[in-house]
Amino acid sequence: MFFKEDIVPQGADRWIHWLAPVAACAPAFICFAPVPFGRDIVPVDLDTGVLFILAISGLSVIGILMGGWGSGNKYSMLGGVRAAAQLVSYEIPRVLSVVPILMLYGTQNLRLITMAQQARWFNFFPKWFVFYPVIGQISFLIFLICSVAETNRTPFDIPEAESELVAGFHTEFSGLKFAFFFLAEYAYVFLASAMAAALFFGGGDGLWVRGGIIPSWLWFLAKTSVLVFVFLWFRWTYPRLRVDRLMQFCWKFLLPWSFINIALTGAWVLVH
Amino acid sequence: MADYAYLIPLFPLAGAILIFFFGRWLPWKGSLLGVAAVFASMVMSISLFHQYLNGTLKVPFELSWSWFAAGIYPFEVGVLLDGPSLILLLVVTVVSFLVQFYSLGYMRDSPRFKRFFSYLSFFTFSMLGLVVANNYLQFFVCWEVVGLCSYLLIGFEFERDAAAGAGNKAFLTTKLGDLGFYAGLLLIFAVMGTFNFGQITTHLQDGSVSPRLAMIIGLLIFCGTIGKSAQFPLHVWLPDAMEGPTPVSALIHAATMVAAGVYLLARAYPFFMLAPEGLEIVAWVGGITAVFAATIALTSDDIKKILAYSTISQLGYMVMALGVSGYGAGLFHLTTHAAFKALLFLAAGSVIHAVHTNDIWKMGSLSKQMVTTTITFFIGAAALAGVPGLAGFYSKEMILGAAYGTQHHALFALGCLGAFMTALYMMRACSLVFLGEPRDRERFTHAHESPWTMTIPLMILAALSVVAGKLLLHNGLINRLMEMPGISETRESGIAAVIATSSALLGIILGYGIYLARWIEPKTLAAVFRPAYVLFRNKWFIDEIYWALFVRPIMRLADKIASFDYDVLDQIGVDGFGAATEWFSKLDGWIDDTFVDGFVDGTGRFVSRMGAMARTIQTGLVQNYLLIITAGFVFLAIFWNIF
Amino acid sequence: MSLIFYVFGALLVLSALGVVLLKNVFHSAIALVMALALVAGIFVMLGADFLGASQILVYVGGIMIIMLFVIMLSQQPVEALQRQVNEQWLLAMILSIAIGAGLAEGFKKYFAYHFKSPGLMPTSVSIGRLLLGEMIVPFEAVSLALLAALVGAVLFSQEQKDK
Amino acid sequence: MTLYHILALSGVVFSIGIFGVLTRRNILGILMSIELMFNAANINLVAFNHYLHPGNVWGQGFSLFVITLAAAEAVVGLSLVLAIYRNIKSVFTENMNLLHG
Repeated sequence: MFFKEDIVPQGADRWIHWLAPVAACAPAFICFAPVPFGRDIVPVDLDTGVLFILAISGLSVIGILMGGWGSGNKYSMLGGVRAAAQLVSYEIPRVLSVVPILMLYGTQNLRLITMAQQARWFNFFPKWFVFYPVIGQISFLIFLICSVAETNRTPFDIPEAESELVAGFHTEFSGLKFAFFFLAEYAYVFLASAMAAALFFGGGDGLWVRGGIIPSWLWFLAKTSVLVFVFLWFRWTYPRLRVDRLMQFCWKFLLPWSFINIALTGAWVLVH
Repeated sequence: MADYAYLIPLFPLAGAILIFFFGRWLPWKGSLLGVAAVFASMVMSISLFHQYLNGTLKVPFELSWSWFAAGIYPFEVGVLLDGPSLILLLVVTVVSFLVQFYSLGYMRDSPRFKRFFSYLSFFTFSMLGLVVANNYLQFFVCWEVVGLCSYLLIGFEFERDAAAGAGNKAFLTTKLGDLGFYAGLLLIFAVMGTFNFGQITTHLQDGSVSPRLAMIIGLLIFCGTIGKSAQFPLHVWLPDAMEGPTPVSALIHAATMVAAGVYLLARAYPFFMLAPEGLEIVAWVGGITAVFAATIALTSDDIKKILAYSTISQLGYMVMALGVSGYGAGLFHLTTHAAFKALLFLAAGSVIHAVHTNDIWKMGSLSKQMVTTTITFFIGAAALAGVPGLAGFYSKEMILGAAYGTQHHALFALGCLGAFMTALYMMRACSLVFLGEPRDRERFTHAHESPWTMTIPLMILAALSVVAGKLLLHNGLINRLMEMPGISETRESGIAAVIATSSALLGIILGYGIYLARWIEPKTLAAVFRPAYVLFRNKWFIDEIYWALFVRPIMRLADKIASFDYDVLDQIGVDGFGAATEWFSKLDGWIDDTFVDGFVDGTGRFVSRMGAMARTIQTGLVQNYLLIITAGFVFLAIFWNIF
Repeated sequence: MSLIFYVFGALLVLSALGVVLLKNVFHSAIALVMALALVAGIFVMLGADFLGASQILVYVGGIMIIMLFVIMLSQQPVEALQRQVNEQWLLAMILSIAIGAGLAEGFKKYFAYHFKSPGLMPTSVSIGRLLLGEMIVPFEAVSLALLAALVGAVLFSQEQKDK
Repeated sequence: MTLYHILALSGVVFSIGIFGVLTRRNILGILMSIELMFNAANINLVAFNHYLHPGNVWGQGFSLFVITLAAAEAVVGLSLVLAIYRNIKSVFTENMNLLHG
């Protein structure tokens, strides 16, 4: 891929065409800064960690729109618009699905959130957020679904469906630029899994294996890998959704339920 | 028990939400849920009242939570249980429960059955929230929500233009009154910095508020009452509100919401205690409304409109009672009125359900077909008319006694006149609807008694209409409930009672004479008193007056502004100028053709050149305008700094 | 820290100039994205970390995306080649320079002496308390305004069916 | 990095924004310039907050409101632009002159 020819279409907006893959890819890596890879292994211990990740990962949409515009091609542009519409829409329930966690633990710092999940219920059962009755599961499901949609993967990959749209916004990209787009996509898959592991599965918290035989970073990576596997699993299992169904699903199902979930969490916090 | 009093409004709220969102999947579209919720509230209210009676509940009892804080001012939500709120809780929950039960049968065929029950529960919630409020802010919020529910329910059958229009009219008219209320609230907060009833009373008693200010605030709050309780001159919405389904009329526009205005007045009483002059105004508004509405009811043909005007009239009585320091009497009448007026409306609904018309001239002799409805309606009518022994008798007599006892003889006379007319129009309605000959054969034969879900509430309400007055007077209960420091108990006055009762009886006898025994034909009577008849018949032309006074001038003003161009600019400026020029040229044409031509041309060219210059300013481009604004700003800034 | 600020400031001025001067609207939108991100950076430097993240989340992740959308949907190819600045540019330039100079002068008058920069503190918690405490009324008002904007946007962007 | 430098920066950005508003022919350009002006104001709010009132976060709270209302403004403005574009097929302000006298 490195040595393939870099083709720039004739009608393209050169600057934008050149910048697009960078703009799509760079935020994906910045986002890893506040992720707690292990008990004390946090690259940057940001106080606004969760918000930071959610904000920065939103920047990639700009890259996609730039890709759609820069190709100077009507179909690429439509693909870009579609992809961006989908990403922006799914961003909202995704953010809202994280809100219960912030409400419960009262912090946006990812390290503190993972720390708070290290307790045990009845001295036995891990007190991860995903195991909180009802709210944890709803939150996690919404987060998972939205993350799949955010990374433009099946069953939500209609904006870049290879067999139907000739790959949408990145049709006109080749060689290293194309590689960058894909790098961004997989980086986001990994990021989403890492976030889910940190937010819902206690980060580097081990399961009943005492004494630190298995280091926390290994736990974290194991959880992340399992979640990455789930992402791939989705891809193998489900067919594509039609584009209007996809938007309806987001606005009419995920969004109301995430609001209900926030209300439930509020009640839970009030009671405790 | 009292610690959980906040649950009373919350039950219907939960019911409303559940019905609205999940009613589709519940049996009976969730309506039973609403009935159950309000039943729970009713049980709680009754047991609270019981606790009050056997002395375990000490009033006033107050619970309060912090709602939010704006700056240094904390705002609270709370529950205040005292005499008025306890009795109002009883009224609202009982009537609401019975009406919801009744609606199970009445609304069965409605396509929006679920929504109806959801709104009804929501209304009950907000009304109860208003009743238990311990501060003006909560009161106001609930007050507005109640208004919203009223709007939604009046326009419930929004396919009909009349219903939709009536909803708008009700909403806008009451909002006019609410403006005053709102201004009053702002004043209260500006002066005292709190909304809490108790704290406000303390502030008023320690003399930190001047009587004049107290009167202004009191009268502003009274504006809210005028709007919500349909007092003259803002009464026009209530008759139109009868476009809503009949249970709604019974619950909202007879028993509870319109009574909220009276309740508000009772809550604002501490203000009037400081300024008795304000009470005079209140009393006269009430007295005038009482008689005025009764005259219209005398000539109305629509059974629901008769009841609506009767409601306005009775609300006038309550307001008058409060105005003549009959604090207990007003709230007493509110209670009894809720029972028998809800009964009358529900019975009327039962009749309408049977004959599918509102016109009393198309009914007649229905007692043969609908026994239960007839009996209950008669009981309600007798109670309203003030037949001795029934609920309305005691309360009305108490009001008139209060008016008499405080030397308001003119108001007492108005009240007796009203009582006379009340008896007359109720007798008229009873005779024309239930007795005499059937005037519309077809409707008569199709009429049938309503299902049991509708008749049972009627019977319960009838029983209440009979006993409510006696029960509340038992051991002076009503006076104990309505204790208010500074107001002496109303003394019984033999003469007043006799006059009041005899005027009511006179009305009944006269009604019997005209409409049943036919001593004189109603038509002849109308011909004899023609001017009065026309006046009453057309509702004193109030709607027309408002139309002519407010609506049309505004529309005309709009027209004027719109046609300013045509009428003034074009005709005077252009046409007039042209005409003048033409006349001038004709006059002078024969003297010097060339000179005049040149002059006219020159004038025309001058005008058009001026126009063209003026036009260039109006480029229609936003950025031009913006540039000039900015330039002006910079100029001003420089100017400011130099000088 | 200081150096970063001056670099950011220079970049911010450059990209702001890009916003108003670039010929292609899409390019100026990208310049605006950059400017907004730089402003977020300046926020963070001024100890407003929560605000910086919100700036990126709302402005860049929300407003600018919609802006780019509309640009993509409303571009006439011909218009991109036309002049982007109208005839009143000279006057406008004079005015804006006057305003800029006036602002700088005014600031210099009152704030030129050195203020000590306090340390940076995390602000999320205090902002949360502020918004739901003392600022509750404006907060609710803003939510109402957002709702109105939502309804208005839906109304305006609807295809008119009756035509 | 002193308070004055930050304020000067925001002043420059603000006047650039004004220039854009006054001169861009494209209505989207005008909207973008307005966003620039908002941001200049926000920088001021935050800077004053940071230097003059380090104990509280009122300035930041205000900035949050500005951001929120800017979002509302942008959404309504852009939907208006789309509606206009549908009617006159142009986004240039000279073509939107229905108020021309």
